[in-house]
Amino acid sequence: MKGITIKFGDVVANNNVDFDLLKGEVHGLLGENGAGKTTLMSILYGLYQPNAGEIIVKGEKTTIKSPNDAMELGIAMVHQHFLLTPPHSVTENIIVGLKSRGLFLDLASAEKKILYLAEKYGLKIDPKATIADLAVGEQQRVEIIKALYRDIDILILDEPTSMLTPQEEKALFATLQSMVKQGLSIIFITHKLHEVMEASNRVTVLRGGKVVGTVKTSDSSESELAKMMVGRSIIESVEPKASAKNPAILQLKNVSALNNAKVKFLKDLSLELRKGEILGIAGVDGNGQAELAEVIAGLRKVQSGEIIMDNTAITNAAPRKIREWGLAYVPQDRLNTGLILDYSIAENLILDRWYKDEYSGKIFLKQEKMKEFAEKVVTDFEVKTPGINVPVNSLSGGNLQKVLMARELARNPKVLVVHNPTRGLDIGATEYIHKQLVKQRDNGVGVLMISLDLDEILTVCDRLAVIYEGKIVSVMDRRDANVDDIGLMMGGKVAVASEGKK
Amino acid sequence: MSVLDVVTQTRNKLRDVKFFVPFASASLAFVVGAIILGATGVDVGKAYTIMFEGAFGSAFGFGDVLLKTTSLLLTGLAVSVAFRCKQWNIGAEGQLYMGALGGTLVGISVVGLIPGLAIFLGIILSFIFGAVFALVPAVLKVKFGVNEVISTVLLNFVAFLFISFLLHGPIKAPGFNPYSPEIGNASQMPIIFPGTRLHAGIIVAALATVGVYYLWKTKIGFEIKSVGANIKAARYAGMNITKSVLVTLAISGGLAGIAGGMLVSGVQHVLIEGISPGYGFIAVIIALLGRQHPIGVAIVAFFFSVLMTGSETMYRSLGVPSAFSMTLQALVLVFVLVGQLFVVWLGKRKVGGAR
Amino acid sequence: MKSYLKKASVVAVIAALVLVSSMAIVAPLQIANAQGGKQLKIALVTDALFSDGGWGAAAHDAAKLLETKYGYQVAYAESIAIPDIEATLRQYAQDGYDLIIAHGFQWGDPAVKVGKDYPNTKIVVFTGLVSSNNVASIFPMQQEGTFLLGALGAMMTKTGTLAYVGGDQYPNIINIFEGYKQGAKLVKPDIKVIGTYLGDFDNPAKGKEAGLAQINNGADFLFHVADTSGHGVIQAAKEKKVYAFGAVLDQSALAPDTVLTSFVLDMDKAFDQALQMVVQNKFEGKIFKPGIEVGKGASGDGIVYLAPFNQLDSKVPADVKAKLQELTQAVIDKKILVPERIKTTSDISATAKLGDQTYTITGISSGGKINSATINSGKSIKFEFDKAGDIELTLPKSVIDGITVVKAGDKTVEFQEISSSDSASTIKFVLPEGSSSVEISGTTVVPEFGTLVAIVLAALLVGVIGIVRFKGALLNLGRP
Amino acid sequence: MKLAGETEAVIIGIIASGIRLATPVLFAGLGEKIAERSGILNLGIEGMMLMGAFGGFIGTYFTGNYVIGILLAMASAGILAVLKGFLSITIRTNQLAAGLAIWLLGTGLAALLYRLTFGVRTAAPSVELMPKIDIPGLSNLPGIGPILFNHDPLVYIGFLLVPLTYIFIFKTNLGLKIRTVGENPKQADALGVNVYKIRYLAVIVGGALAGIGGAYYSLVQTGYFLENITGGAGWIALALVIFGRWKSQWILVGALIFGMVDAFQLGLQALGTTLPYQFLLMLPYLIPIAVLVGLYKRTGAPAALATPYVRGER
Repeated sequence: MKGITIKFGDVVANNNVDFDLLKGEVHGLLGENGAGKTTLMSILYGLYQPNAGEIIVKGEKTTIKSPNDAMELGIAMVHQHFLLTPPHSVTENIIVGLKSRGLFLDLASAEKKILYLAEKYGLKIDPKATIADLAVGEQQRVEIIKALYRDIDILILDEPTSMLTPQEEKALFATLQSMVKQGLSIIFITHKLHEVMEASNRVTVLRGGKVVGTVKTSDSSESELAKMMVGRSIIESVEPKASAKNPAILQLKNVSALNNAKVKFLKDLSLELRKGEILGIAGVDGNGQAELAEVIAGLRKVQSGEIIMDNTAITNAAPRKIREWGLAYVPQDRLNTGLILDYSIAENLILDRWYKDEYSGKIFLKQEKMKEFAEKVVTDFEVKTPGINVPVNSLSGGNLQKVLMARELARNPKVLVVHNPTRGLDIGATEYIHKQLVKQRDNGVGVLMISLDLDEILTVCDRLAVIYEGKIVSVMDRRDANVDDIGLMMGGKVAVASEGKK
Repeated sequence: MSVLDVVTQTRNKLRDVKFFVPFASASLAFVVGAIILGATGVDVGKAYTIMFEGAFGSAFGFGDVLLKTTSLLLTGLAVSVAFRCKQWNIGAEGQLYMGALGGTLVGISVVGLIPGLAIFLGIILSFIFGAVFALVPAVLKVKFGVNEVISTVLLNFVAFLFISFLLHGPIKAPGFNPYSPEIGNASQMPIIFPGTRLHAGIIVAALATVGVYYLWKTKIGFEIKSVGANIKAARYAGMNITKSVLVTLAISGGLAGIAGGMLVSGVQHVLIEGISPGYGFIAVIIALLGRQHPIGVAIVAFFFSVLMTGSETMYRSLGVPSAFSMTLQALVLVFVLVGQLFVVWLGKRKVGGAR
Repeated sequence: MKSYLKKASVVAVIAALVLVSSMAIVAPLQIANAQGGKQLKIALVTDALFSDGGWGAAAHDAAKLLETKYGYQVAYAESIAIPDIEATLRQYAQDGYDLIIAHGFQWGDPAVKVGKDYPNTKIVVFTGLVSSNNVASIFPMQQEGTFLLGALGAMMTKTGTLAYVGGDQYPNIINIFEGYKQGAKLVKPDIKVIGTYLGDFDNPAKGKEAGLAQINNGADFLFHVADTSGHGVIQAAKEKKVYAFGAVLDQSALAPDTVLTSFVLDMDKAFDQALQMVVQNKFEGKIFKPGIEVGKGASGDGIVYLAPFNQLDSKVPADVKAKLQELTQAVIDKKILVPERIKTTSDISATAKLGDQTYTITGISSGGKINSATINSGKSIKFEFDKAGDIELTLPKSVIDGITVVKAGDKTVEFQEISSSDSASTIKFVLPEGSSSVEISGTTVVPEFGTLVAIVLAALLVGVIGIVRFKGALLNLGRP
Repeated sequence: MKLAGETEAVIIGIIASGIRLATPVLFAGLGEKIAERSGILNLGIEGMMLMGAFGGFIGTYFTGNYVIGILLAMASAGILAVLKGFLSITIRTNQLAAGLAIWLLGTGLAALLYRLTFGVRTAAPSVELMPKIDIPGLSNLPGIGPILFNHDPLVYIGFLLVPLTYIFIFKTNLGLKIRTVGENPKQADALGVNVYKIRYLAVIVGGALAGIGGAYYSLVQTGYFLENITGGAGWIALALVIFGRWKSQWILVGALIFGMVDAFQLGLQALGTTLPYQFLLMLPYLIPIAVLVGLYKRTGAPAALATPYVRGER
């Protein structure tokens, strides 16, 4: 793949990327979130068309317009979210869409071939089982066999180990080795350093859509890879404020919770947030950040452990109650959980308090109260909008976030949890949001900022914790944070660095 | 929303081309209709002039248009309330019949003779009967997860058969026809335009329109609207989804019930089997085309009433089969649906996705 | 982008114009009927379909006849939904029609209502039972026609079971089938008559299934009054090779070797009479009840007759034809009464004991059953009923003859003698609400003497019965 | 005993007529099952059946050949199915509105075209009924003879379709594609299955079968075409698919129940007992709702039913 460039709106996902894969090689593709790893591979698999650049497969220049073309060229991709049909059997899922001669399904011979492949690559699977009854690991094996069944030469795996247990991980690596021996070549997208070191022959590191470098795994080290992965770009940073002596406002004690695929994703996570501080949660997406935010906000059931806010237990309480006790939550998908798009600013602003007497009488909502409140917010938060009755979907990303923040902050909360608050915003809006967070911290609010953008954490937070596979691996003051160690920790290398726990 | 806001909103709505597409699509439907009419050997020009003459030409004709608008508006509002909360209520026809039953029971009882109270109580009971009948699919959905599209469609037929049973047995009036006894004249809606059949029901329909307009301004209205717009955000905001579903379908059923009550007390003065020529089904189309806004529903309801009354006149004087009006309504729906998608496609292309 | 849309709507307008002009040139006149013609504006409106080959079709043909005969222009409107009846009448009255022929009894009440608002529009309701100064009704005594059908069926049935299929349990249809039952019972008292109501006039599929079910149940004569659904009934009879009777129109054309005959309403005559009333403005707002006429267009005001047997004429034995003729005349001369019955009736019977002699009395009633019957000799017979309602009793002459008065408690009840033969006479009366017993007294009632006398009486009786049997054979009447 | 013989004949008659009344609904039900398996909910079956009844009648009336009649029935219903496909697949309108539009269009167009071809007549044009097939050995077996073996060809084709559709959906490649498109269109798309083509195919096959169902009324039951000759059978078919949990064999059971109930209440009247027939007629509408309640835990509905698939929506 030469000079691949692709833009989504004004965001450049891949910027003139060169990537090559040798026959019989496991090639790691490493990078932080938003580095463009998955986008690059989606282009190879024909899901996206690049704006520029060309793809050469087995020596010939080709254009891949759809997954179908990719499969013809022998390229298959196992997505992070499996593409399977739960009520159908393993065999049916595998052979769907295959060019077949006969009219009738030939399940028998398909099953024979599946068992043969399973044998050959050490993937134990029962062709007759229905997907719905399979564990996540087994489902992944079905996805892999689905690719192998189509006699492919190149297999792309997108964050394959994110849902696997350690043993399943080992089994997967063994399978990859046997595949490579049979002449297959594998591209392995990950953010976990130890995986890259263990499984790949060569590694390409991406950051911000650009290739930082391609190295042979054997002659590089995890810290070097981490440095390439994380890199450093200094934005003017906010003066961190010591908060050691402030009392704790929010404590999580060995909290465990499941993710949407019913896999245990938060594993006895403990965390302490203090009043008047901004605690950043660093880590690569998919390590339990969303589950952490939802558990605090009451949107996800806590399996074990407890959460205490301002010494009242809020474990598994209703979101509305937690909110009344003083939690403010700005969710990651602001357009889905946070706001209602075809509502006006005024209506969105009272979404969390419409039942309060302040805003609704016996029967009718108090229109003037709503208008007053909306106008106050628009001025306080400098929201650029033609009017308060304009549907929110005509606002820019930045303004949307301001409206959402305004609503949450208007309840002058004790704890403010924000998840990727500045994702997809322009610089101006990002700085504005950061100023607001600092303002809250200064008047005593405990701010928990979960962000995929390490630089953002390093510029704003007083303290930061790194989350990896559903656990807090280390907490430190921002002053003594060192980017390389954080990179390693995000990649799964535990506490090699010198500093202890604060 | 202050008057200024309303004015600005409608002004830029008019400027915005989106506003004209539905009318262009409707006229396109008439063109295709003309082709079909031509094929039946009818002089199309004359047919369409008679059609509009029938609707607007005479006071009697226009009275009939408003009469049909009353029924279509009430059932249209009923379905639009349900759709606003994403509850697909296709059972307005059955709820209308139950409402008609409620109105009749008041009419034929002793209460039916007390002026003022009879009509008032008649409307209340129609609302209650319609609402309760709509609660059946609501509870089925909330408690057993039964898809309301299927349950409401099927319950329509259960309602027709139940009413037919009553009219052949328990509430059949002595004498010739399988009708209910005549309702007391205190519960008969007064004709407001002498010489036409238009009764005060049109006022009830207007009040209902205003009512629904303000419903969305009430506390429960806001909750219903939010559950419909984005159920995830609503759930996070702590809104009670079950309550919203039940209240929405109750209101929806109730409004359809009132439409039934009006048909009995305003038009027929007795309950008969074929009381509604399918107003409940056309209401679904009106709610969709009216884009679930009370004023939009009113405009579309009026348009369809003109269509239906006009085709009746065409049938009477030119022998154009009544099936033509059904075909024309279907064509209008198809073309406007295509038009709506054309607008959405337009929107996407022009704005390029703001967020 | 806006220009694109402007172009689209301009194209639409041009297309419409082109279309309209082309239509004007071609303008075939297949359906459009011009408004001209004589000054009288007539309209025929009905809830039935003109294509039902029966009820609707007969009206359509009759109206077409008016057009050809007098040159009037008639506007037609078919399959009007029941709830739209009043609106349709009002619209035609509003358009200034002089005579509206409303075809169907459902049109009665709305006609009177609309008639009030449009005094100079004359409305004639066919099979209606309403009247006002500008609304008249023609309620043909259809049951007299079906009485003959029942008799004919009873005479020719081999399985002893007749059947009828009704579109819906409307009272004037019940009336038709009650007449049918009366005719059948008169000829063959032990006849079995089964009926089915479809609840649907436009569903031939259902009609067929109902007919087949009746044939499976032993019926060998099917009779339908169900408009389009009736076609299915005739098809069922044709399939299983049994006979069928048609309704309103001579329907033998539908199945020549199945439809033996049909009871026909001479609508040409009825519509013509209605038109004459209006033309000579001798309009009388009253209910006309024309009965039987010997044949189509026969003199007199009767409009109900039986269609000829067409191809199946050879199948009808001569004595049956004679008996049929005799019965027709008896009905015309009011020797046999075929009353209107608008409620379904069921058979009732009771046995009265006098000394060692028991007499059975049969009849039909729309409500009550007979609990007991006691003969007080020489004077009267007393009947106990469980409910009030219309009652018809067939009293064997051997029990009571020369009925003088019928009393319920102390109130005398008016009664009609429907038919009387040598062996029995049938009377019809209404048992008023609140009373549960009735006493029928007659000139000669079986006298009751001591046991000795009874023996003498028995001998006497034997003699009488002997004579009766001898005479009875002559008339080929059924056994008592 | 005479009485026994008589009621026995009636019972046989009822069952035979039950099968006849079940057949058109069975056709439409199986057709809708195929459409819904691919994810398209069609409220317009009634309209398609009416067009089928009209097409069948016209085809047979003018050519006197039943096969051409059936083909024309399938074609005329098929055209509506293509329009339904265009509305719900290509331009992705709300599938409820599309379905109702098809119902209205089908009902209106069938009646209009009928009037167009035949104008106003008193004696409705009629067609010879499709001849029954007498299987020499079996037709006159006592008892089961009339019930099973002397029906018209469409009954046999209808019952043959039950195993055929089962095999088509569960045992053929195309069937697997249709099911996957209905359950997880993204997966189908990713594996190179053309979701739009498959859905169009399913809707058209569904429409054609509904067309045959409609033609049954005009060619076998009555020999006429009437404005709403199907009398609500389209809605019953919709209910049957749910009752049958999208499986052919259960749809057969549902169709038979419907047929028997309808025939039973007619037969009952012939036997002289008068039961309020309205309650019996309610059964075909109430039972499916009860089944849906029963389904609460394990619903069999295709996951992507009635949700339009937007390609490339990541």
